[in-house]
Amino acid sequence: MDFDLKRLGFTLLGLLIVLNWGMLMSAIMRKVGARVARRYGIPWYQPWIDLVKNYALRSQITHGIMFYLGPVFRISGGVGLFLFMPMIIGSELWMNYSFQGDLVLLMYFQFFGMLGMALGAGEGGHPNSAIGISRGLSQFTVIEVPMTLAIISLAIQYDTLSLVDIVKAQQGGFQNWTVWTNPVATIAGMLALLGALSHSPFNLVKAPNEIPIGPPTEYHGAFLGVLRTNAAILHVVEAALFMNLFFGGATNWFEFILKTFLIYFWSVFVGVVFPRFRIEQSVAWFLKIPLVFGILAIILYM
Amino acid sequence: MSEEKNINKFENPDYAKREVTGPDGEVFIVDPIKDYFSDERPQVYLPNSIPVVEKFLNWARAESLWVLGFGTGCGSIEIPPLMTPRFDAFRFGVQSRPTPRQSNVFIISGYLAVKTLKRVIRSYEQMPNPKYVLALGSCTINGGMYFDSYNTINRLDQYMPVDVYVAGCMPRPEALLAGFNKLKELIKDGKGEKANEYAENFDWYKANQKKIIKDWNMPDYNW
Amino acid sequence: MISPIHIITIGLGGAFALGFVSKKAKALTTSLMLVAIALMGTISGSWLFELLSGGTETMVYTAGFKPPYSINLLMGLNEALLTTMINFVGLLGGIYLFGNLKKAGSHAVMVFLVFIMGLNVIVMTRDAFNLFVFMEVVSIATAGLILLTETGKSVQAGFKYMMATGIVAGIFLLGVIFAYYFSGSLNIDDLAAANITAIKGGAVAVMMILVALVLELKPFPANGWALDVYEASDPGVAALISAASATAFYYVLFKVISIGNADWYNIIAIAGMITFVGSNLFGVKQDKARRLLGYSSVGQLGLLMAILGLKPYLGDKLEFIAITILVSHYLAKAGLFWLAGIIEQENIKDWAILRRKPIFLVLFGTFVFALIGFPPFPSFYGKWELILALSSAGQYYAIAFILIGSFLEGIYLFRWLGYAIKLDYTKLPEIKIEWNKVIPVAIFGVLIYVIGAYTGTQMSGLDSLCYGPLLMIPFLYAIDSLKVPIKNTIAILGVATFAARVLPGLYETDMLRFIFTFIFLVGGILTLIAGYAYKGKREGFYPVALLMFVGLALIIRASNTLEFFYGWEIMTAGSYFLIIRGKKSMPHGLSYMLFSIAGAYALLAGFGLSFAETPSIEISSLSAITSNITIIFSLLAIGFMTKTASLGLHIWLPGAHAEAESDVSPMVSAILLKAGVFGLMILMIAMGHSPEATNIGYVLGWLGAITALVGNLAAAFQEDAKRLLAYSSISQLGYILFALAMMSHLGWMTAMVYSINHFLYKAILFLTIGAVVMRVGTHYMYKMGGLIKNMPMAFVAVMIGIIALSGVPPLSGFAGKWLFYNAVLDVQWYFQGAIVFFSGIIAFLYLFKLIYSVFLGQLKDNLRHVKDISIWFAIPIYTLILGIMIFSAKPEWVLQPLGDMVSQWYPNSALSWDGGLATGPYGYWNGTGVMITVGIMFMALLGWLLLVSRKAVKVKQFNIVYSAEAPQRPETTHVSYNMFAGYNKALGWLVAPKITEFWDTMTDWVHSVAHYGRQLYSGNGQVYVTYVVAYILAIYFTMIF
Amino acid sequence: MEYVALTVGFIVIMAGLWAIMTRKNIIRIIIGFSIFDTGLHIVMVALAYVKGRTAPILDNTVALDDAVNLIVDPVPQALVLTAIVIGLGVTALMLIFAMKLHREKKTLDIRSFKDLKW
Amino acid sequence: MKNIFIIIIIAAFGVMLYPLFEDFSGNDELSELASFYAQKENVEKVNSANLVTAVVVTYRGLDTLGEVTILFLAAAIIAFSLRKHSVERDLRRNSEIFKTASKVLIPIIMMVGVYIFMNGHLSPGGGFQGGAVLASAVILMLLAFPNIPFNSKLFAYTESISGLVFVGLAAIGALIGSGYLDNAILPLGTFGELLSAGAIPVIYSFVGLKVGAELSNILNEFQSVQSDN
Repeated sequence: MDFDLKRLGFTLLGLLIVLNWGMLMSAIMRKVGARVARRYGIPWYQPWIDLVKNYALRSQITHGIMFYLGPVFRISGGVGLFLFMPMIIGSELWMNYSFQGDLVLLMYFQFFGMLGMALGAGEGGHPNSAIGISRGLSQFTVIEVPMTLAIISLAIQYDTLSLVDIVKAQQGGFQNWTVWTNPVATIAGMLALLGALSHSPFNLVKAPNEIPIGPPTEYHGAFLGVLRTNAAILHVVEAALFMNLFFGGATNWFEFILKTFLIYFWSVFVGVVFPRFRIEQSVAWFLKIPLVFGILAIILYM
Repeated sequence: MSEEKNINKFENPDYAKREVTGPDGEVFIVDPIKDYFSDERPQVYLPNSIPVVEKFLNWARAESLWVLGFGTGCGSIEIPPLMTPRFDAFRFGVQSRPTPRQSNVFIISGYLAVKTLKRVIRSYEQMPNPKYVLALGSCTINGGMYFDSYNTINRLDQYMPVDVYVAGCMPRPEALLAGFNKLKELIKDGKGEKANEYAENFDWYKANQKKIIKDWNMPDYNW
Repeated sequence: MISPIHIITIGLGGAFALGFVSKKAKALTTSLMLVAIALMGTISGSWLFELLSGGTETMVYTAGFKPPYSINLLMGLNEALLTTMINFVGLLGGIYLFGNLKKAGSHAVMVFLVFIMGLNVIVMTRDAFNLFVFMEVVSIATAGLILLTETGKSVQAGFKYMMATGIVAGIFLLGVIFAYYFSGSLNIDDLAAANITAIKGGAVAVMMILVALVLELKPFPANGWALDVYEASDPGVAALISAASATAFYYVLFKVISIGNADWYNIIAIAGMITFVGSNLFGVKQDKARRLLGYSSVGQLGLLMAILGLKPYLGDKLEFIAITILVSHYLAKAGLFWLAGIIEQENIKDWAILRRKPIFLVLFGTFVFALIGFPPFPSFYGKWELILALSSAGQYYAIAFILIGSFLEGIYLFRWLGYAIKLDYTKLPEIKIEWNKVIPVAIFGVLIYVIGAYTGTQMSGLDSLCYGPLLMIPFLYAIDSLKVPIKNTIAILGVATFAARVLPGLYETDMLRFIFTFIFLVGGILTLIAGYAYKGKREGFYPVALLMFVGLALIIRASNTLEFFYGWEIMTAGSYFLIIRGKKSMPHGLSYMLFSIAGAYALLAGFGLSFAETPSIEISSLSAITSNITIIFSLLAIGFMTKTASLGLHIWLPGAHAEAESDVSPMVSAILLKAGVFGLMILMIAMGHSPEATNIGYVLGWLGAITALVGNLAAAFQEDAKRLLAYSSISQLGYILFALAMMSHLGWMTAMVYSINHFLYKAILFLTIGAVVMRVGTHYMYKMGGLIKNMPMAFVAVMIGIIALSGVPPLSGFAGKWLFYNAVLDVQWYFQGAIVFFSGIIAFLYLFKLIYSVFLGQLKDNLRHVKDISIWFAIPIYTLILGIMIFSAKPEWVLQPLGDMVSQWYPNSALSWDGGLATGPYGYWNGTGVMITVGIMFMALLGWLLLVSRKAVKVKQFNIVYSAEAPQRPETTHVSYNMFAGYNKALGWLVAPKITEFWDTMTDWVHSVAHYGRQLYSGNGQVYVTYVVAYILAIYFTMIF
Repeated sequence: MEYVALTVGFIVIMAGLWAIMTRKNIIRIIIGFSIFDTGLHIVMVALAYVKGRTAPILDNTVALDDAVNLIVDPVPQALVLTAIVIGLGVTALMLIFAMKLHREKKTLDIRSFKDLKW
Repeated sequence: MKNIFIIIIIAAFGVMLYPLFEDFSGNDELSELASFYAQKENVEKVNSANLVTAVVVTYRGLDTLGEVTILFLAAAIIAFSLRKHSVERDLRRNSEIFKTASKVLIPIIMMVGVYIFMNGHLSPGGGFQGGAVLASAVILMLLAFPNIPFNSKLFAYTESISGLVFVGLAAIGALIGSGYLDNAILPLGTFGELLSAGAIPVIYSFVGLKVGAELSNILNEFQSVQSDN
């Protein structure tokens, strides 16, 4: 592997864009939520302020080395996912480091951050963290099932596991998008996305009032800042993954922003409408409807 | 004699020293207060040495007030309406957090029983520096209608530094919003350094606290 | 040469002459008797020597007339061997009974001498009526010997014995006299030649003779009296009845069976098999030691009877098979009865007393293993040849019966061995050592090894190397009294020397064997290093550990199925002893052993059938099989899958791995399970290309996928750390089975990568958790917690282990996952693949639980002062971590040779390498690149965080926000028990222990059948007589219909 | 004649068996064995008989030269002698056992001696 | 109920025996084996007038050896298993007539016994029969004089010597004769004489002594534990 400064630069730039877009997107979503509740809502720049404030807090405590490593793992997961994900199709440099691994790498890299988060939160020693993690992991396992089935279906359809190739195959007009060519897999994938983004009805993991925001209960200050940074990146990258898989990818940043927004909006849309599931309910739900779609998606393309 | 007995009555047996046998047969003493709690004292954190940066940071702190939702008294009923469409405190960057670790503003709302005070102190100390206290209602400020109660405190600022006093019995949410705005101004002016004050006068505050709280059995500073 | 007739002269003359010796000189009397037996033994032994060295057999005529006019005796090779055996056990038995005989006086001594003499004659005589006379001599002498130790029970048993043998003798006499009437001769050879079965009456006469002889062999169910005798008579006498009488009577049937027609072989075979299965089944419920030995004796005789009955199918192998099994029975059963007499414990649970003198335990184990037919004992070879011959003859039912019977025998023998090894013995009395009782047992114990080794040299196809390394075992046992470090060093040196000799050559010639040898031997060395952490002597550990490693090495270097099976059984025995060393391992050791035996029998049957197809035992010849592939492949696969603990055959694993010692768990989990994988690979390489095998492969694929899912789910709900890892092993082996079953290039690559990875990380995890358990003294995770502060080394090891196990990039586990996806898509196993993927995610649940509950969360009071894991555990752990790191950073170093290797069997279709970049048919992956990218990114972000939170205050464990309270106890603050309660509610039904229930029900059934069935033996002698008569009638009516 | 002997022999055998299998008194069972044995002996003698011949003892009535045509079969006679003696030995031994059993439980009912079972 | 089952079994046993009966047709001729024994040249080889004795002692001598062994065994077993129990004996007094008659009869019975086994090779009779008669004398003695001192050692020695002689003669047959138990190791003598048939009379005499001694021993053992209560 040659060290390619230009690529690194573009990647960092992309990361910056994604980070800021993620912040903005979350502000917009909260705004949307507020407007649904007939409130004015936060200012659009609130996430940035919160981030700055968190980084600027003076006193911090630490429970140990894993308390540090947890957020680092977490953000590495998000950033890594970004690194291995092609962002803008048609531009060699915006493809980031996607030449180092395919869809399988992406799927498994999600776990990297999750595992790290779990370890860091665990070191905090707070029971709520452990409860949150156990719920998160439980839910995550089943989310991935329809997702995997959808991806397998896509892999059969496009005869490849390379995300780049999948996106490229969808170019040349919106009729080539997977959402039209393989609607069943898209449904399965989009249902899985609901869980992946942990919005209502699948937000028991965080359960702000019962187990104060779940795993990161003990995190504050810069640690929380890192986690929030990651959240911003991750939401966009997850949406980008679905965009690449199902909605033809993006050929420029505008398209990227539009599509990721709409994909993200889907989960917010569902979230403001439905109440929360208990964990066994959500596990059972994912193993019912999305699973059926996933299986159907494979059967149709077998 | 009787004094000591009283203290013993309040003492939590779980925090008493106990003899423990390890898996390899080693017998040793566990002193929970010492072994399970950090005994560090609070520190004074100096503001950023570059004034512009500090100003910017203060602005950010002022615009992002994360409130600890802690219902210490009857006044806590006034807090939830803040988030409703009618008052919509979100506009001002006020958001509620469920944990002191992530909060900046502590609203002490209404009378403070001695028992509650202990929890309030713990929560206050667990909040990261800089942190602000907003005393809501007469009872908190001067005892109010409970001024001669055997079991409530009269003045909160004997026990922790208070940034903003919102008087009234009860103050309405509008008053609370005004209090927030006041707090913002203070912060932006660089006057929101009450946390450092607490650290500086730690011994005084601690003595006051210990005087009123009989069953202390917790470390001096709750990190 | 001295004429064999003088055995009678010496025996009888000696008996009569003893009347002259003063009644007072009891020791002299007994010694003289022993001299007489020794002389008889010398005669028979010299004949044996003579005949073995090429002499001719001799016929002894009496009265100066030729048969049929007078009685004649034959001294052939068989007779010489059997009389030698009888006299030898007679001599040793006499020494053993010295005290009793001395006490009972010269008359008892005479009876003993006549008993041995009578047995000699019934072996040699060729006259039917003479046979009758001496059978009566023997049975009366037996009745006398039963009275030797006179208890109420022994008298009852003796009377029942007399009643039964009275009937039997009468029937025999009736048969003989009619046979004489119809044929005009009493000579057995003449009777055979006369073919009187052609007429109805003659057939009945022959039936009576043969059925009486069969009854003398105690066929099921007409054998209650025999069991009573075994139970109630003096153990020394029972040993003689079991070893000497049975041997003689078996030979009688052997020579007389020729008078019957061909049907008789079938009848005797069926009677034998029913006896073998029936009495072993009823034995399952028995807990009185000597009666249990009786059941076993009867069962073994049934097996021998069956072998005789199967003569038409066994051809020239008959004698080899019969003699090996007979000799094993003879040595082992005599030894066991003698042992029973030495330790004087009635209940099998009290046999733990053997541990007071461990050498007795060794002898006991030897005899048990010899009875079941483990190598290197003669019965192993006998059973092997038996199954092979039966397969060639197409006698599948016989194979099934014999294997089922052997399995049932295994149940109670290994339960008994488990009791002896594990139960508490401190409340039991000391063993009284009487040297005259110990020496015979010891001689038989040694002899059984010698004869086993000799038999081994007679087998074609068994390399002498197969038992060479076994010599390490007695050596290690001999130095067992030394301290651990010395023995450990010797053991490591032994394995290392072997590894150094084998490995370098293998790399070039045979990659597959190189990899598995590497896992077995290098893994062995690493896990042995952990042994330095143990203090004291650790008695018995090293011989059995080495036994397992030798077995594993033998499996690898086996070139034919015999060697393979030999190694397989050695390994099973070694691992059984290793597993049962754990504190609570008794039931798990038993279930491990039973599954292993069952698996081994499946293998045996499979090898037998394949031999029938190809007439060759070379492993390579498996590929030449053209028919019966389905059944052969299935049998072999099931055999191997018992070791890989596939779903349904897995229930032994969790307990066995969890309760084993800290450094044994990695041995049996990371290393031993790979033997099954190796076996499956060997099997599939040879037979996987046929369409039938592909179909089975499809089934195996599903099985593997479901195993993976259920294993992981079950692991997520465990509270016991080692049990959790054990379930994890089940599921990992499920992955491997799944990947192997794909039978494609990528599938096999996946399987190999998983095998290597599983070895690495499961060894790390088991070693670390084992070391932690050693420190904290509990397996239960909810009793640990927060140990990261005390055990950073262990924490890092577990963290790396779980990252690798979960397959998260950039560590090596991902290599397996990536290959897996490509492979699944390649063979289009989408749904199975999805299940495996699902189970892979479930792995996160238990991995998190493992690391969180043990190392994170709240540190408990009593664990505040525990130290980090022992350095001797850390060394192998970190060596393995280094391995993981190298594999992760440079996966192509491992994967490319693997690819070349797998291409031999499944040509490489799509996987190509460009430096570190692997390109598969579906995707691509650059392991090195990912490692570097992630590493740089991780370091950068860590630096950033450290920068912004450099001033953080280090706090202690209760400094958490706790709803304005402070935690009160670490126990109540640590979330661990039933951690995934919600998940359990949703998916717990999937891991309801249905399979355990199934096997429990099976066990219950077996025990219930045994319980109700054995009430057949009501204890009433009259009823037993009725059974005997009914048995005769049953045989008769079977015969005529 | 020989048919009668054989039939009687068989019947005695069965009678003996009946006694062995149904009588509860041990002494009677032993007697049953004796009857059983006796039956066998009768059968043996019956098989030895040759029509119209005499005992195989060569004396004045049985000429040595023509003995082949004058005597019955000596073999079963020899065998029956042996069988009788064996029967005697067995019976004696059984009686010893009976005595010891009686000494143990003061009864001769075979159903009381079921300490060993299963 | 149980008996019905046993009746069925016995009936079935009868059914099993029926083919034997069915195929039994009596004998019209001697079998080949028996004819061999009865042929003149063969009779002369053994030279025993009683062919049964010839068969018993010579042709099937090994059976007889076993037979003797069985009695020996029975005696030995009874000896060692009964010895331990000596109970207080309480016996009725015998009548004077019985005692006196016994005194007369015992020697006569013994004489008869000796005659029977000494002439075993010539006339009906033989060692076993003679021995049994001898033993009947002993039992008479034991019944008449229960308290008579019974010299069991004498009987034991007799037994042992007889047995040894039998085995010794048998072995000598194997060493110098044409086979084990060959009776031709002694002169065959004249057919029909007392001193004929080689070793047969010797063997039979000792068998008689032995059987007598053994049976006497057995009876003595039984008698020694007998009690009239």
